[in-house]
Amino acid sequence: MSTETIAPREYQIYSGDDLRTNVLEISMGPQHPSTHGVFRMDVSLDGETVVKLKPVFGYLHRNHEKIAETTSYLGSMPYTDRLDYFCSMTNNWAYALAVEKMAGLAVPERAEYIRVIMAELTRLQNHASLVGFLTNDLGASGTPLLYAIREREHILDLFEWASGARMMCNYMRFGGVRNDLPSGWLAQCKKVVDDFPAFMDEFETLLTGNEIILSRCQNVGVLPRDLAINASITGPCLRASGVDYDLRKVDKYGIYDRFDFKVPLGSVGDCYDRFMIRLLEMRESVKILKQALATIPEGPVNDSKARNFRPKPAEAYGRIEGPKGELGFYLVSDGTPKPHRYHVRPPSFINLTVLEDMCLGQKIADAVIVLGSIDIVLGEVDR
Amino acid sequence: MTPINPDQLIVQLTQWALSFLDSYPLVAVLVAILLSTVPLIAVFPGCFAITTWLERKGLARIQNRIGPNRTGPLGILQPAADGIKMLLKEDIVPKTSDRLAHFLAPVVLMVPAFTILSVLPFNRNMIPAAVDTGVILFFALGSVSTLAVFMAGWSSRNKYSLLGGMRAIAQMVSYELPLVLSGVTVIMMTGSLDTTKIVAQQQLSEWIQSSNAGLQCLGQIIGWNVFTPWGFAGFLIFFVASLAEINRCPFDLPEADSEIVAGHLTEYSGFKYALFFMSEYVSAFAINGLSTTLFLGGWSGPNIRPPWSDDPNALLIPGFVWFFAKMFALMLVMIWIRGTLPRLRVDHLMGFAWKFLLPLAIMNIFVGGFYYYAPRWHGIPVVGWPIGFLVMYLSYECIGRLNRGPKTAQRVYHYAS
Amino acid sequence: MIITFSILSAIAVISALLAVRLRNLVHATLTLMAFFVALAGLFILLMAEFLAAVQILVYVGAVGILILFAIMLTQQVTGNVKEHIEAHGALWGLAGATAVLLTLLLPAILKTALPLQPVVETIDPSVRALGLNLMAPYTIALQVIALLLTAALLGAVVIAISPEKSEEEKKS
Amino acid sequence: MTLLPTNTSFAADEGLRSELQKAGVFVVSLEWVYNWGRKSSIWPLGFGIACCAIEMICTAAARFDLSRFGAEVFRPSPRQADLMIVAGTVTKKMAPQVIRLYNQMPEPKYVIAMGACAISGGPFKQGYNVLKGVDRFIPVDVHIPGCPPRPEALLHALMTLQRKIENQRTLGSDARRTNPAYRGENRECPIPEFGEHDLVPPYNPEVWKPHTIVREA
Repeated sequence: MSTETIAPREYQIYSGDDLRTNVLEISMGPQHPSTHGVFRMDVSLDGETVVKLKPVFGYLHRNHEKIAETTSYLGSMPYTDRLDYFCSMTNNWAYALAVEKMAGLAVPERAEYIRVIMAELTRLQNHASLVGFLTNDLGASGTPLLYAIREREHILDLFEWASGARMMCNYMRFGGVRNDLPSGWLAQCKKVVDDFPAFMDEFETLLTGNEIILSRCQNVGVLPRDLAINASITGPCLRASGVDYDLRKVDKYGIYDRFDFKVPLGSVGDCYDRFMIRLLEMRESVKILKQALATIPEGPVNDSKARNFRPKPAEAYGRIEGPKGELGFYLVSDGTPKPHRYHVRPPSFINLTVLEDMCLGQKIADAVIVLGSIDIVLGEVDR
Repeated sequence: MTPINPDQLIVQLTQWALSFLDSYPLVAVLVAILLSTVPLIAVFPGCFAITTWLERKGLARIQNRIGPNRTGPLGILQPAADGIKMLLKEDIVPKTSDRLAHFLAPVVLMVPAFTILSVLPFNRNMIPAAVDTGVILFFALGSVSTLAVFMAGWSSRNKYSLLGGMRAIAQMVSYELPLVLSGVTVIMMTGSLDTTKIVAQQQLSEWIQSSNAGLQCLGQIIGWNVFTPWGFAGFLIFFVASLAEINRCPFDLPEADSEIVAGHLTEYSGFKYALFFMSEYVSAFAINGLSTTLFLGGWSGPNIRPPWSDDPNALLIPGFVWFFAKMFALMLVMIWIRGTLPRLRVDHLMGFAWKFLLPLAIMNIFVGGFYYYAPRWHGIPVVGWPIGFLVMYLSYECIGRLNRGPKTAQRVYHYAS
Repeated sequence: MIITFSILSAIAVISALLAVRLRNLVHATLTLMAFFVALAGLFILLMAEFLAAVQILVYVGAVGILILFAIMLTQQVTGNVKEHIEAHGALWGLAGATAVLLTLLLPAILKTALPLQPVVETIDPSVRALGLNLMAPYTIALQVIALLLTAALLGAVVIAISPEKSEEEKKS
Repeated sequence: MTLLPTNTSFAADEGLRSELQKAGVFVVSLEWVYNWGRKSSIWPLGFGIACCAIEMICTAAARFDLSRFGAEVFRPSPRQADLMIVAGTVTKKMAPQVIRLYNQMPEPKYVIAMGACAISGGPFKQGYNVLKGVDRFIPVDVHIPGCPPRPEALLHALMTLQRKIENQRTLGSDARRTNPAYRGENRECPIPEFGEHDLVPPYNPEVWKPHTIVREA
């Protein structure tokens, strides 16, 4: 480090027609209490109002895609866990889906059900913790977050029981899942799912009618419908802007066409809509889970032939509706055991692109909650 | 020898001790000063320690956790551990900071915080500085804390600190107005700025001096200002404004950790940070003590005369027990609020002060005046009470509605077909 | 008493001088506030607690903070060290100022009998008396001041509002 | 019961101490009090990098409850923190900021490297942008293996750190020799910059030395 003293910064007025103050440039992050990881926002402030916002990425660039191109297909499965580290199950599924599409593998019935159950459990815990983090950004001393995490622990226990790991499950395989559910798992899962609405009632009573949350979230960070479509926003952020687009309905991947559930839509596209859409989606997930748990058949859970294999030269794009949006894997095979090209379409990275549009003209405190309402996970943004 | 009066035990002891020094007036004055200031400096840091423990335990309880439990029974020694650690921490002064202001800021915050405690009557005849203008002295010295926060924010040469300092000035100056105005109602009704007189006004002396124990108890409670319409509204306004004045949640914008890291405290470490921390809590005690004095009857509480005493003013339970009980009750409410509410935004915060609290406080002054002059039936405010209450309620509704606007509302969500 | 008086007046004089001499505007303001506080201490010595409280409330709590706010908007907080105002004839100025001050104070000094006698309480220093005085003989003066302050407040509001309006006009 | 602060040599006399204890007098050295305070109030820096940060939050939450150890006060500013939990993959872009944060913390300060990535780069070790262990640049007190380590592991690491603090010397000339926080020298770690291939310097020679592989002739 240089030892010379740095001159104190001078605050300047550039005189125009009327009195103007200098903009204050702040680098929020990569270590900041509310940037959800190592994200950085270079913010220019006029007083407290955001006049410019530049997102800076790459602080968690872990070479995921490059590593995957030097590993066998199955070898990348654990790495997908660490993309969006809240939702390892859905990441697994998206990757498995892409490989299955490329290799033409079929998935047994029971495995499809297990996948749906795991994905919806993932959605529940992701949305619950997101709402917790959002209120944390609003300054709620962590109380809703800790309530959400208390509930999340029940779901993590289920994951651990089935796969052996709390967070990095590495549970799905090409053509199924790694192992069958342990005995007693389904009963416990049923119990967790049945208890979940009580938690949600508590959560909604505490949060949705709170005057401070209403006044701070409503009409803040509005994402217009057109912009949301043009910027290829997906997931709850898109549906909060009033666009009816849910891959579970559009693609009907897996066996989602067998379940009865609805897609909640927002009208304004502000932080409050994004927050409410997630709460409503959790209710729908519980509905799906109840149906799936009631109708899950017996049978094999994976295709034992599909372990290490060489797909024919082909390309495939598998996508699912992850909790954060459309998560897609694009694979190009050249006939070797390793993919020639491996690309991830991360929902939170693409959703981040509209951050500046949503934050301009808002207060600095709003920028924080707008970021929180987008729901980013840096592992996925930077890969 | 006067009979022992449990209520006045400490006062009597002090007088007894001072009686030995009658022949040395200068020494007596010095000893008297020490006897009234040293307890303040000893008791309130202790209260601060208990409160930090209560806060951590209370927040833990709210969040379904256990809270500190490794340091002594129930973790009661946790504040001691924190204190020892803070003392041992390195003290960092940033290279480009303004060293003098950086050093002085915690001192400037701490000195008035302790000084304003001296105008609070903790018990009958137990007030460290019995001044004629207690309330206004309190507000005057309390306003100095704004300066300290600004000094901390500016001298750190950190942008987050600067933002925190700017926020603090705007917030504290704005909330001083509703705070003082809601206090003005009480001053107006009492006709005095003297805190002891304000407490005495809230006690029905005839009832207390009667021989019926029930009446004695009731006489200590029924006269509290909080039971009048202007007192109730004033207490609520005062409490909310005091939350903002001492930067407590949900008005903790100057140190909003999710937005501007730690605001004006960002660059403070070690013992200076501990001083800041302590001063903030002592200010919280002081302002809760004042709201206890102004609205909650100060040191009066359900109390009876000791059977052996014939002094009509003697009481069984020392008054400071009630005083501290009320003060800690208000602190607990503050902790509860901290565990429950999210933070306001800057513009909402200013709007709340100027558009809601201030008109309501001014309205409260008018209601107080009306209450004072409204006809009474056998001394009972049969006209003033209901009409005053109605007026305050209506103005609360009207001003609230005018402020709310059409923007925030519960929404209805639709599902895609 | 005399010791306290000496300490307080020394603080007052030194901080006042520093407030004028310091190049750093914020430091100057802070010393100015120290001066105000010392002055409040002197008022307390004169048994005028109310005046002391008002001195702190108004000057430290309001005026000083206002000055700090204004300084935040200025260009150079630290001041330009190179551009000292050349103190030509500083001594003459000092002499002139002292002469004027002495001329003004001379009658008072001459009238005072030395050594000083303890002042007998001839006035009622209570707040009640102050309030009654303000309300009875000086009502009109109070009202005029209130009117002036209201006008100032409205003026401030107008100044604060106008730039935003012009911005909106530009947009439309 | 009386608590008597004494000098260290007296306190070190175990025999005398136990004799006194039988008599109902508990002798406590000043050093013990210091260390007890420091170990009972470890405030971590609220700083998460990647996956492990989520487990760190879980540790602070209701089920595992870090606050039992008095360590739930996650400070947003490094100036008030005692412990930096490096929870996640440190990339080469992030490493300078991590080291800067470490430098900003006041002494005595501690570091827990949480998870395989912070220890060695973990599963991402072969990546071109991943730092192969944060202990190359800053002194790490406790390593927690796991990907990510369970909350129990973090609690165990905290207790290990408490044990370490307990045995540290804070008084006398011994402290200067053995306790890095009291050495009196500038413990600031040099902040690396991006070089042509790697960070420059690639490691901090004061805290880490590359392993030398001895090959048989």
